[in-house]
Amino acid sequence: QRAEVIHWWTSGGESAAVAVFAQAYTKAGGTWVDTAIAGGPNARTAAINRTVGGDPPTAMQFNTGQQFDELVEADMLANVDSVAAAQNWDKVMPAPIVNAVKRHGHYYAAPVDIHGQNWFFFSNTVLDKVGAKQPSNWEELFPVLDKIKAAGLIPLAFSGQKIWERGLFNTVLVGQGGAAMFEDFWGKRDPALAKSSAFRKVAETFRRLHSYIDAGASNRNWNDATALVIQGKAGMQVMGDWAKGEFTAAGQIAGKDYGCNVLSDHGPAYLLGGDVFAFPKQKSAEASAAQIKLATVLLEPATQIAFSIKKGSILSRLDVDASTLDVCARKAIGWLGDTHAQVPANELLAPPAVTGAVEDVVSQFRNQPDMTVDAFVDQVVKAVSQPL
Amino acid sequence: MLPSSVFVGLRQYLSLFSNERWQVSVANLALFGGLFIALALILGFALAVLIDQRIRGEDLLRSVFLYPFSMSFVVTGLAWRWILDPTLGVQKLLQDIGLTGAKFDWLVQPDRVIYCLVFAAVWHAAGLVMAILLAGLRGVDPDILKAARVDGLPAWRVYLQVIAPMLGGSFATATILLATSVVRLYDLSVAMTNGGPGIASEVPAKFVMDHLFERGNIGLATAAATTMLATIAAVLVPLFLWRQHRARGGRHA
Amino acid sequence: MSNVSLRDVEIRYGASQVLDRLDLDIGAGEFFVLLGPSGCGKSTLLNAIAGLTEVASGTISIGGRNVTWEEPKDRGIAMVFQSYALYPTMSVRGNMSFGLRVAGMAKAEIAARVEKAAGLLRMTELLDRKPSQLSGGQRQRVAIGRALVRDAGVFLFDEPLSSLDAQLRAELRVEIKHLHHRLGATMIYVTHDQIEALTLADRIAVMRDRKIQQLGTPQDVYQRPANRFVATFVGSPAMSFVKGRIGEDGSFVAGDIRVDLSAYAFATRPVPGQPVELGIRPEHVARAETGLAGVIEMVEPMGADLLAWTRLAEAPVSIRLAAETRIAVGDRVRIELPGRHLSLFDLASGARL
Amino acid sequence: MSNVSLRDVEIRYGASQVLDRLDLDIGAGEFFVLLGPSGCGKSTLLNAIAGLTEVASGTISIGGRNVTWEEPKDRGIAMVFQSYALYPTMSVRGNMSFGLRVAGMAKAEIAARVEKAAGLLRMTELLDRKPSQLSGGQRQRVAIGRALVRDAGVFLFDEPLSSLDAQLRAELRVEIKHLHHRLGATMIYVTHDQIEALTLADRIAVMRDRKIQQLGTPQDVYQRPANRFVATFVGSPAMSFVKGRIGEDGSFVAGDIRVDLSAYAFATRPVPGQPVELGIRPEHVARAETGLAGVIEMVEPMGADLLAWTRLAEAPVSIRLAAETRIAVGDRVRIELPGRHLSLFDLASGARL
Amino acid sequence: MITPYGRRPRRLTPQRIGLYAFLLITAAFFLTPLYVMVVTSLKTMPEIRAGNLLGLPASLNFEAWGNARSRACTGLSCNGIQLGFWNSVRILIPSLVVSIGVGAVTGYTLSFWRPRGGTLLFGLLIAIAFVPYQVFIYPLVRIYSQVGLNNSLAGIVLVHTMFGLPTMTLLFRNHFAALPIELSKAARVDGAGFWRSFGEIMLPMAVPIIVVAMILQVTGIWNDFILGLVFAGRENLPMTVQLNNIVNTTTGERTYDVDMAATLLTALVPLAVYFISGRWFVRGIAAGAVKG
Ligand SMILES: Nc1ncnc2c1ncn2[C@@H]1O[C@H](COP(=O)(O)OP(=O)(O)OP(=O)(O)O)[C@@H](O)[C@H]1O
Ligand SMILES: Nc1ncnc2c1ncn2[C@@H]1O[C@H](COP(=O)(O)OP(=O)(O)OP(=O)(O)O)[C@@H](O)[C@H]1O
Ligand SMILES: [Mg+2]
Ligand SMILES: [Mg+2]
Repeated sequence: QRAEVIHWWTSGGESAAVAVFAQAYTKAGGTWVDTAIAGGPNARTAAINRTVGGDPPTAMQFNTGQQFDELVEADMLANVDSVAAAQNWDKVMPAPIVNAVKRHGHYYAAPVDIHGQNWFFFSNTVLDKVGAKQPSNWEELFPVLDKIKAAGLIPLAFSGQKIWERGLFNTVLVGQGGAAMFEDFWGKRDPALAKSSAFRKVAETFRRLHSYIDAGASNRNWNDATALVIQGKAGMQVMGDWAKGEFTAAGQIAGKDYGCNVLSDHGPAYLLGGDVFAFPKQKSAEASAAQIKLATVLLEPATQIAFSIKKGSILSRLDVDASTLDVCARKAIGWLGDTHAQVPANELLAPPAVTGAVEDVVSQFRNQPDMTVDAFVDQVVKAVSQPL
Repeated sequence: MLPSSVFVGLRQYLSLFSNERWQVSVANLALFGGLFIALALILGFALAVLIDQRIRGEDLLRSVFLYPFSMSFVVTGLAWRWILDPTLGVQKLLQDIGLTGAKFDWLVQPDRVIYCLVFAAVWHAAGLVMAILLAGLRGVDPDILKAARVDGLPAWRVYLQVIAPMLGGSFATATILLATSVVRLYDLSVAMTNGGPGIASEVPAKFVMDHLFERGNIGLATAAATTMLATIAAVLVPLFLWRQHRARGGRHA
Repeated sequence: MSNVSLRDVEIRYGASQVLDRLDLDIGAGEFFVLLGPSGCGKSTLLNAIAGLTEVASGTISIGGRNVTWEEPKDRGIAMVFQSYALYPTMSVRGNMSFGLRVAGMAKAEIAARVEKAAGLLRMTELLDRKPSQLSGGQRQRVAIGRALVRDAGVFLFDEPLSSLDAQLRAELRVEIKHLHHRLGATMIYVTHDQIEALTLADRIAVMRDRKIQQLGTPQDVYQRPANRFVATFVGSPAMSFVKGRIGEDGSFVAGDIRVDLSAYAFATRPVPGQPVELGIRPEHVARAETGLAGVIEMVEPMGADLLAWTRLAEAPVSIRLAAETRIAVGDRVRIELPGRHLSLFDLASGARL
Repeated sequence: MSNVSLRDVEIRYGASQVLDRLDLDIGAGEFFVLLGPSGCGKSTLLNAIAGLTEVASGTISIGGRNVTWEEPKDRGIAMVFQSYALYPTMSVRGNMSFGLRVAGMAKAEIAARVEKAAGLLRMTELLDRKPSQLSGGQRQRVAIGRALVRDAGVFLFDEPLSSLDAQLRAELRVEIKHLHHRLGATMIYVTHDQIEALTLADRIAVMRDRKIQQLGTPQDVYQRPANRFVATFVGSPAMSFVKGRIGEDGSFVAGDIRVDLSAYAFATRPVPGQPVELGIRPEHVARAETGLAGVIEMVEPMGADLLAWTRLAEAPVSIRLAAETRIAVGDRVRIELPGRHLSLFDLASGARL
Repeated sequence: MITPYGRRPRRLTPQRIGLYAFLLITAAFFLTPLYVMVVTSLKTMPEIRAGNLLGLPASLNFEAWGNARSRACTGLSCNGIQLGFWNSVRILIPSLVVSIGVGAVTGYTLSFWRPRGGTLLFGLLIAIAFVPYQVFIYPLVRIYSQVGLNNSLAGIVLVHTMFGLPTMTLLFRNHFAALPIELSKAARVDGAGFWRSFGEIMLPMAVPIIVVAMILQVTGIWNDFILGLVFAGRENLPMTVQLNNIVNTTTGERTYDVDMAATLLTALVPLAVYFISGRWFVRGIAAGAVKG
């Protein structure tokens, strides 16, 4: 059965990962037709327009979250309840991930991987040089940063693009504010919370981190930031686990050349994002069959393991022996045993409009040193309570 | 990406105008547009005139001035970013060779970054303006140039006072092309600064795109788009009436 | 007020040569007219003097200064282009005043001059029009005006009056003459209008085939054309020609007719029997009782007078008669050819004898 | 071969009115010449007939068909533009043959016609040049050629020969006349050249101030001008005028001079004492022992003859004399004004009496 | 001091030196980004990570170029950008011809035949030129799917024509408007109809502007990928889609050397056009047409 998949995994590591899926599907007797389109928006534009234009692909990639809601509402997606039932997703997957693909009690997409978004990656060479050990919570963090700064290195390698500014903010929010606060903030969007002192503390920490970022950060790509860590020019970077791809490409090994950790003051809190494949309604029954087959294959343990290794992500199902994964991945899976550690990323909690609005405010806050915390809070309130 | 049929109330406009990013975008567009169009026209005209002086290697030079136009901003924007980035580009270079005092960090200064965009945009568009004006220049009747020479004009005044007015059409074309690229300005901002630092280099088109395609905020997006179109109409309509009025005067025979 | 002289000037457009090692001296303050068939190189010559076309070889000097390599603006010239070459975007006023503004003349002075020029060109009320809103003749007048307002050392006129009506042309002819006297500037004037040439010129040069055929006063050129070409080219209605040879007694013989040449002022004595051609201007043919017999073959009324065509020795000969003369095709006439007004050319070379 | 008639045609450029309710009938196969001062609306009229300028009101019909609203190409016309309007990207040959190619004429035929036209325009060897490589006159000839090759019902010539030399002009005049006879087509011809007008025209219309001043045969227009304007405008050298009044005995009186008008053919009898103006053409002034006395004030040589200026009752009067006449400024002359060649105009209205 | 004789010698005057100086300096400024791109494409990734971006490469390695052309992975296929090259050509040629043709005709009509409501139409076109084209994609897809133009060469050509129309019209209208009106008069008298005078008289006089139009369209069409993506269909995807896949990634690791090489390679076609186009910038194309 022919299965055309539209995705935006075009970089070296990503393609390698896709290849795993392709092989698996081919092995299962299907033919994988690969349509790679770099850039989420581009890929989604193409995919959705083709669906609308009456030539839907078998599957299309989305970020875990609410990106495909409008398609669901427009009744353009086929559900994969059968697969979900067969593989018993509710049991084997973290709740946030399952909820992310569930609408009105039906499963409209297959979660193919999980990305942690609030990682700290440390350059061990730098830590050794300044004689610091890898911090595990926010109290320990700042002394380390200061040491690195004193050593004349860049304490925190950063990419000043909005999405990563938001990433950093989320990291602080979930790390210092805790899972509950994070979920309330994005999920309930209660202005009162934004006004709370706890939130202000988060804001101040975020602002404080700014002083450990170098001038070049503003227009840097995230991977250039990673490069700084790899080079030993910077001490650490806050990024999703896809950053491991850069380390790997530069021939560095997790745990040996670089360390990874999630800092939190209230027990482990792991921000779960990731990718899902949605399945637009097909004309022919045969095509629909292909979708079922595809979904099934993608989530088979073997496929998942092989994929995660290449992709640097972790499996979307936790019932598999992950000993072959790297240190960081194993850490993550370890934490996820505890459901409290499973924190849905903001894409899962809030509609893109809100995310974007908050993103703008956060970005302003970081780039305008004269912006007071109060002003920030006001703006945030406005953003979360805007009309949609 | 899918249009929703939800009624967009006036409140969308209210929240638009109170939206700081939008305000910044509009301000940027005004500043950028003014500077960019002026500079591109000036530089383009200068290049066209100089290229027209029967110089050696005209084809090569013309291509050099045009090539920026041939590449999408996705990568040339990156190149500019590197060049202008204080930690990678010119500033670093200067400091490496000992000029530790050298500072060239407009790209990361919220109140300066827009000039960097203008810079790159002019670099990108000047060649096209040159081409358009060159086509016009070459069309001018040689006898008129002779007359001007007899009237005792130095070359530069011939171009400024005799030819430039005769190129009205070409200038109009160029200006409108530039203006459209200003209003549609998107790639450059994305590629060079992605609106940053913060929202310092945001522009309306990007505002619309983001809200339309990435944030699914159709309401705000349409409100913004409508506002833009209204503004454009407000500029274009009088312009056209004027040109039509002038056209009645008849044309060069 | 400066003389113009060309030394073996040669001009070529690509392969084709337009002027061939031309030597020409035009005195300071002289009014010099260039005559010649269409395409003989008149405009080219003016352009060369103005410095608008490069000479392939030779030198051009104005006011004693060698300006061969100088820019037009450094030659102190004003020019009326055959194609007008008006500035389309400027009003008539703008066109006329432009040269002056460039020269940085005072506003008031400029205005005054433009007004004056406009006045004598009869276009005062057109000053604010664009060239595209003018008639052909009006455009040409703008072109003239643009030159008139300047005070240059040398004025170059390229058929300046060609598309104006006779009346205006006559008036402007006078104006130009006045200007010439007032400024005492050197004027080089291309025209196809015989009257213009003959009334305005101090000297006339008749050009053809990349060369100057004759250079002289209007009277010379008209009355003693240097060769057959000049004879045919100058004067309208044109001169008539009769082929024949020199008789034993030195008179002109053609068939049964014989014309006495005793009164003829020979440039070079022909040998008896030499084949020659006799040129007669219509107005010099006189009717006389005792004369050569002819039959009228055609009659052309030309307003002031009429032209009657007859034949001498197979050659058509035209006679100018008063307009009111009663004469019709078929009438027999007797005519006389006054020796001192005739022109005699060697048949082979066409050179005047 | 089709007649052209205009019924109260009015044309305006924006505010300014160029033609004012003009009525005109041009017979089929007629050779019709338009004369008039520069800017009087001749080209506009041609353009209107060609359908290139919209008429504000009135109708135009060609060959009896009302074509006021029709496209030029449906009017069966050929036109020579005053501004040539050559196709710059086409060779001379291309320019000439374009119309024929459009009409879908056979290649051979086209070639033949172009060759012929080129031949009589003396530009056979220029056929492959681009307009920009031609001299002014050569360009004009291309414009003519483009019309000559066509066989249209109506030919419109707008100053077709203005920048050609006298010789070529004379030749082409004849050629056009031949063409007219051969095709029998209607020809409407704008010119400033009196000779052209008088020799070619079946009828002449003299225009001025948006109106036609006189419409008649060349002889009429020349010898019996309808008003003072026509009198001054037609004929060069121009007519001279003497102001005066009608004496008791019906003769013309001005100061101490008196001219007998018994031989004058009056259009309308003037009343004694009526202020009038007397027009005399230079060629009609005869020298006579018994005649009005005058002193020569200026002498203009004009090739074929010379023009001497004297004064009658303060008014300058020109006399045409043979070129070889011995006469100098200051000489006293006695002249006679032959009554039947004079023109008399009412001083107020300027209308012919 | 030699006395001037004959043709003015082409010696370098101060003005001319200044002129060349200005041109060369400007050229240098224009070329800096190109320089950065080239050197980057010749460096190894570690060298690039090291961050000395303006410096010359330690050693030339053209590997990136090879990768860009035929090896770089874009999803599963690892054939570099060459993959879509012929598709791009197949899209470019017809789109170019049609869009310029249509634009020329429209411009010609607007400026010489002055149809009723012409100015309004023109104004509308210009207004549309200001709208970001992304906005039209969705409705167009809808219409296309109705008439079944989706995923066809014809479809994408039509799209490029439509999006090109405003600029093309603008170019040609303003160019034709500057030509002497007498010429169209002469053509009408010669009996030439709409097409005849367009094809044989106006178009030849539009050569320089056609070149400009080509520059605009070649660039626009060649570099477009989103339209190609949406309308051309899988089997017609232009090479820019591959290019985009190489240079554009959110969370994947980046290979700048290949990015640069790929971009430069892709730009070769437009650059070639620019270079050749020069000889059609003819001088005085309307010279000698009219007197006065
Ligand atoms: N586009 C225009 N706008 C306004 N007035 C115009 C325009 N074109 C011509 N005119 C005026 O109309 C009048 C007639 O013009 P036209 O060309 O018919 O004159 P003409 O008789 O041909 O003169 P000429 O002998 O100089 O060619 C002129 O006074 C001219 O100024
Ligand atoms: N650009 C050119 N290329 C080739 N030949 C040219 C060019 N310009 C002019 N000529 C030729 O040079 C000759 C002289 O041209 P020029 O304009 O001087 O003639 P002219 O005497 O002014 O004629 P006219 O009385 O018609 O204006 C003509 O035969 C013409 O064909
Ligand atoms: Mg000439
Ligand atoms: Mg006219």
